[in-house]
Amino acid sequence: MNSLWSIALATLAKDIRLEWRSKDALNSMLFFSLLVVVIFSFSFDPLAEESRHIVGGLIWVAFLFAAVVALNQTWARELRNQVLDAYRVSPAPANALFLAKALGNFIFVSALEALMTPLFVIFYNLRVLGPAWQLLPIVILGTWALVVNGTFFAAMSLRTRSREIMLPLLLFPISIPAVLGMVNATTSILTGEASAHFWLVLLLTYDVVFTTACLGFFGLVLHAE
Amino acid sequence: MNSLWSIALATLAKDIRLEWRSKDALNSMLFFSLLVVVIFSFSFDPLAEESRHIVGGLIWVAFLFAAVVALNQTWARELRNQVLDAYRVSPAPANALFLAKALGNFIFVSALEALMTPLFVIFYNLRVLGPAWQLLPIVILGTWALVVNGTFFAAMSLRTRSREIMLPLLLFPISIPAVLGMVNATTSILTGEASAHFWLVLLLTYDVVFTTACLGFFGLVLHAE
Amino acid sequence: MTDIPPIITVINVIKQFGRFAALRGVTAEFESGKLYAILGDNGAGKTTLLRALAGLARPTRGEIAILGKSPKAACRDLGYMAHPSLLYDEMSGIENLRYFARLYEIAGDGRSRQVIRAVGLDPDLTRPVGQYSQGMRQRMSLARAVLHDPKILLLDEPFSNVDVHSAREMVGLLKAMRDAGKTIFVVTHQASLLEGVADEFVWMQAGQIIDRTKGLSRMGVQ
Amino acid sequence: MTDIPPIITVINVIKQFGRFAALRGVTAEFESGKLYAILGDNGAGKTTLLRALAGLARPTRGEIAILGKSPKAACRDLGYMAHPSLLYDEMSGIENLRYFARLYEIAGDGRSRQVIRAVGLDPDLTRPVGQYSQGMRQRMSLARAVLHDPKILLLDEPFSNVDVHSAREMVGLLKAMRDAGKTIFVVTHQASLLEGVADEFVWMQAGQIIDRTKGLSRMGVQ
Amino acid sequence: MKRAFPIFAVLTTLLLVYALNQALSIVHIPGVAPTERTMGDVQRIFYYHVPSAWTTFLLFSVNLVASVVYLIRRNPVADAVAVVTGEVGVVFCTVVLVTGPIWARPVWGIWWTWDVRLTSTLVLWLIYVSYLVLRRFSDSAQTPVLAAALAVFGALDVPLVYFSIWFFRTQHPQPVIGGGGSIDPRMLHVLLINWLAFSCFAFLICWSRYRLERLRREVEEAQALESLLGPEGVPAPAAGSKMPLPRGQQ
Ligand code: HEM
Ligand SMILES: Nc1ncnc2c1ncn2[C@@H]1O[C@H](COP(=O)(O)OP(=O)(O)OP(=O)(O)O)[C@@H](O)[C@H]1O
Ligand SMILES: Nc1ncnc2c1ncn2[C@@H]1O[C@H](COP(=O)(O)OP(=O)(O)OP(=O)(O)O)[C@@H](O)[C@H]1O
Ligand SMILES: [Mg+2]
Ligand SMILES: [Mg+2]
Repeated sequence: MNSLWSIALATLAKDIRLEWRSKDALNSMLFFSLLVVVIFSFSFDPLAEESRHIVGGLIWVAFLFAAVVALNQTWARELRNQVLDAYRVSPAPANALFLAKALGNFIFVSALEALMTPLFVIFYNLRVLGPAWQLLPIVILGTWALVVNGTFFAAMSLRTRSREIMLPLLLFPISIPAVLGMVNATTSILTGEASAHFWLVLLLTYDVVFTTACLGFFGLVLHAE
Repeated sequence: MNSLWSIALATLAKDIRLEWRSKDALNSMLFFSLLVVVIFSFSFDPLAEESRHIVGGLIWVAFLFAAVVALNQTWARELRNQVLDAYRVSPAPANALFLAKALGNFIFVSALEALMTPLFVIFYNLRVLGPAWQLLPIVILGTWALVVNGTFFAAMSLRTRSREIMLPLLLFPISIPAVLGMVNATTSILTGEASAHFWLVLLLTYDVVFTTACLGFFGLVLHAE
Repeated sequence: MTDIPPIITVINVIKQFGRFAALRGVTAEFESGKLYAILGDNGAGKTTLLRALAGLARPTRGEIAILGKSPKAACRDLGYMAHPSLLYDEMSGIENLRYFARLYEIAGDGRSRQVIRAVGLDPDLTRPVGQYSQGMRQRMSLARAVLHDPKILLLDEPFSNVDVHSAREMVGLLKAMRDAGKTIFVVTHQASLLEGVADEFVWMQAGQIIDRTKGLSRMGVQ
Repeated sequence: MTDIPPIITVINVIKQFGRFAALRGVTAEFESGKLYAILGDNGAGKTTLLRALAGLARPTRGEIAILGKSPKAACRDLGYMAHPSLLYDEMSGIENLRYFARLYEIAGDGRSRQVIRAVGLDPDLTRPVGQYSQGMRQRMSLARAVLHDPKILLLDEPFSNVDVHSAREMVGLLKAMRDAGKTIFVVTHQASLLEGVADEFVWMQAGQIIDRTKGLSRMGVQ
Repeated sequence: MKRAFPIFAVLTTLLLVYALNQALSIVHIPGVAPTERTMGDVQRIFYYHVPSAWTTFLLFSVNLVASVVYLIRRNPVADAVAVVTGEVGVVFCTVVLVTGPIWARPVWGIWWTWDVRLTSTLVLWLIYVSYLVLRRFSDSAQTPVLAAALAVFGALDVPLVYFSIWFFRTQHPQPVIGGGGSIDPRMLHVLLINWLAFSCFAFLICWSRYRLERLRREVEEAQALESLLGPEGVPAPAAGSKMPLPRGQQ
């Protein structure tokens, strides 16, 4: 257990160091999030009154997109020169790798979210009508939900053999509750029209269930040929 | 000229065959675009009358993001084993490769659009109030606008560090007029409130200008080290 | 570590890729403290055998026992060097090893610097591995394989793309390691480099071990 | 094709990667119809020189003339085999060559099948190249390089990972091609394979050509 | 000739100080700008906002010309000019984008609106930031070519942007010169002085940045030469001092 975390942290630290080394990563992320928000503003008139109702969805789509860009890169580094094989022959537990990658993606996506949110607030002239502090757990739980399954899915698609299992399409219906939870919770709070409590519980349950499932099955995925 | 097209078609045929053989890009794209549609439809009441005003934006944002994910993979296959070098040492014209990739992406993104559009229609209970047939040229011109520059900038971002994030950074600012054109043209036709004529001309101009520019500059980009 | 029983036992291992069998019933025993050179034509199944020993490929049928355990369980005793470098191109040599040391729970930099020096590189080289020349990368890859001081080394073509000079040096290194009690498997096409060094030459053909000889001369095959 | 003037002229070529110069003023002339072996330590700049000749790397300074033209203009006369395979892993050998034949506007399968057979593979192999063994891939890569029957062949380590058997066969093939009037450059670390075959050995060190000898024996370098 | 830069720098500083005074009316000397009737002193931001915008346009035009020249001639000087004008142009464009909203807030009551002028300025800024990002992220020898191509793409895009947001509702004032708007001649006078000062200032920055760029290139060249030749003109070992080779090869 101890070694699990120590190895996960070492892997995470390595990833962050490499990410950081291409120094401009942060700048480009900032610019990227600005662009996403600008494109959204061109597509949806931010001044319309109804935008308050859709902005919950808009924000999550923007986040999802950022997440996809991040997730696509997750395993690229491990595939080059087949470094993954070096991990596989080592005694390090498979789940340490999974945790490191999921946490890395979580940090990356969260950073993007932290950059985008103020921009949304400015461009869409948002004022939160419900209890604003609840947005924080929603964002955290929602991001984790995106990232944990996304990381697993990305690993799945590494393995030529298991690609045929069509897991992506199985995973899709599985993600729907999380999406519902994020969007409805956010909208409830922005509009102040309903309580987000139910959706928060849903998200929490979802996260717990799928984190467990991913940790349970990642070893299989990693050691598949 | 003749060899240009014959080589472009050979390359396109090869790409389609390989894509078909693996189908993994298609699967993952399907997954994420479905997710986008679902998030949107959960995020705001599809039955509201004002939905008609927003759905043009929704559709195009979904297409744009799907396209970026697809475009990022455009050159991946040519980079593995450095096959691109084999192309570069051959007498085949650079533009043939560009045309093949752009057409391939066009087909790919169009296929995604063909899958997503019915979903939008169903979820949003769309009835087109304007001249519906005009939607076809809009979609074709709009998709080509996304794809032609996207292919070009994807090639450009090959020559850079952190490739995946570079594509949207280069593509989005240049695409803004096209995005405006697509969204506004679509909205005009869906609501029937205005003529889409101006926007169609804009899109057409955009396509002509940038197709020419891309063909003019692709050689430079391909042979950059 | 003075096992008299074989350190590795391979019993009737078959490895199929779809309809094609890369290993067709390999049975063999290998003793501790020897240097085995595995030779054979392209496609003979050498890489596949090595990957099976390393626990990276699960045999379709058959058994592999390493120190009496499964390859996966014996991973601390195995060092594997593949044809690709298994290194991060963007990090320097020492940074790479520092990370892999963590995976094996080796504390401190000392060991990493030591193995880098042992393969004839400079641990203070700050250039990323991606900018090394082929030969330097190969050495660094060897350094990674021996990092955790494994009892058994599985090396897939360690001398390919290495200049003659360096290849001789690497052979010297392997010899020293063998003399220090390690069991070493070397897949190579440059068998002459190992002449007089390898304890046994294992000849593979079409997914089987067809011969094992003490010397390199083996009429009728090559 | 009986050029008496040099077929390739390299004048003071410098290739910089950022602040590091991989080629430091290479000047040489090469004659038509000869087989040149390019030797040198790891990092000597052999690959970089070959890429410059192939037109894949633009020299920072200096001139390269191939048949009096720039490398790019002479591309129909150049066949390039790199260290990576330059093949699509997901297609079979014949499918790969069929595609590359289109790039060179060669009609029909005939030529593709012929070169695959010439390198000792079976044109009807349906397995994708990604599943070939290293050596098979290397041969297929050679097949791709000679597909359009170029006058000049640039081969980067064609024998690495190829079994002795096949390497000898490949050398025979190269010899036959040289005798048929082709000019061939072979970068290799297994110089002995080319002893008696190569017309000239070109020795590189630290980004320069330091010597050109008729025979392999060259005191003081190796 | 060597003195040209410091002399120009001093003159520009003096001009900037004078223009500042004229705009903000700190010391009352003849020709200072009068206070605007409805907007009051906030309007004085005008003297920074507009000259910055004009300077931005000027710099980006030079960038385009330099990029085209580079594509045709492959002249490193043109590339250096393009880098410099791109960077300084983005700075001035940022000034426009910052002063605009500062002005808009008290006058229009909002920070931002999607109007032609504002939007096109934003898009221009985005395009040139992506230009700088490309330059930063690409480390191949061909970066100048890629960047120049992007500059041309950007230039092709700008008219289309303008065209596409052409009939957005507009809130922004019409052009002062040639746009039919009327302006107090004293204000115009101060505006033009400020524009001159800003142009000189921009030129000054570009000049020093250009010298830096030249220096950087020279250093790189020198280092390459150093890596080429050892102490007495003999070839250095492959590794040089920075990159030791494996021991066996030394
Ligand atoms: C909010 C962001 C703003 C941006 C991005 C912006 C941008 C620009 C640009 C690019 C120009 C030069 C255009 C040209 O010469 O054709 C300009 C000029 C000008 N701006 Fe703004 N502006 C902003 C806000 C404002 C506000 C709030 C006011 C005052 C109410 C204002 C007043 C002017 C005036 C009077 C000119 C000179 C017109 C001319 O001669 O062209 N601007 N602005
Ligand atoms: N993943 C795979 N899928 C299908 N076939 C494979 C796969 N890996 C290897 N093979 C096939 O198995 C056979 C043995 O391959 P292997 O790589 O073990 O050969 P090898 O002895 O290492 O050859 P070389 O000397 O060329 O490296 C080859 O015919 C190869 O095509
Ligand atoms: N893209 C690059 N960026 C930086 N340095 C490079 C690059 N490519 C090569 N080098 C450096 O240039 C030098 C020469 O490399 P090159 O690959 O030509 O050597 P080589 O003679 O082919 O060596 P080997 O026998 O190991 O293949 C090496 O020191 C290498 O590190
Ligand atoms: Mg092998
Ligand atoms: Mg090389």
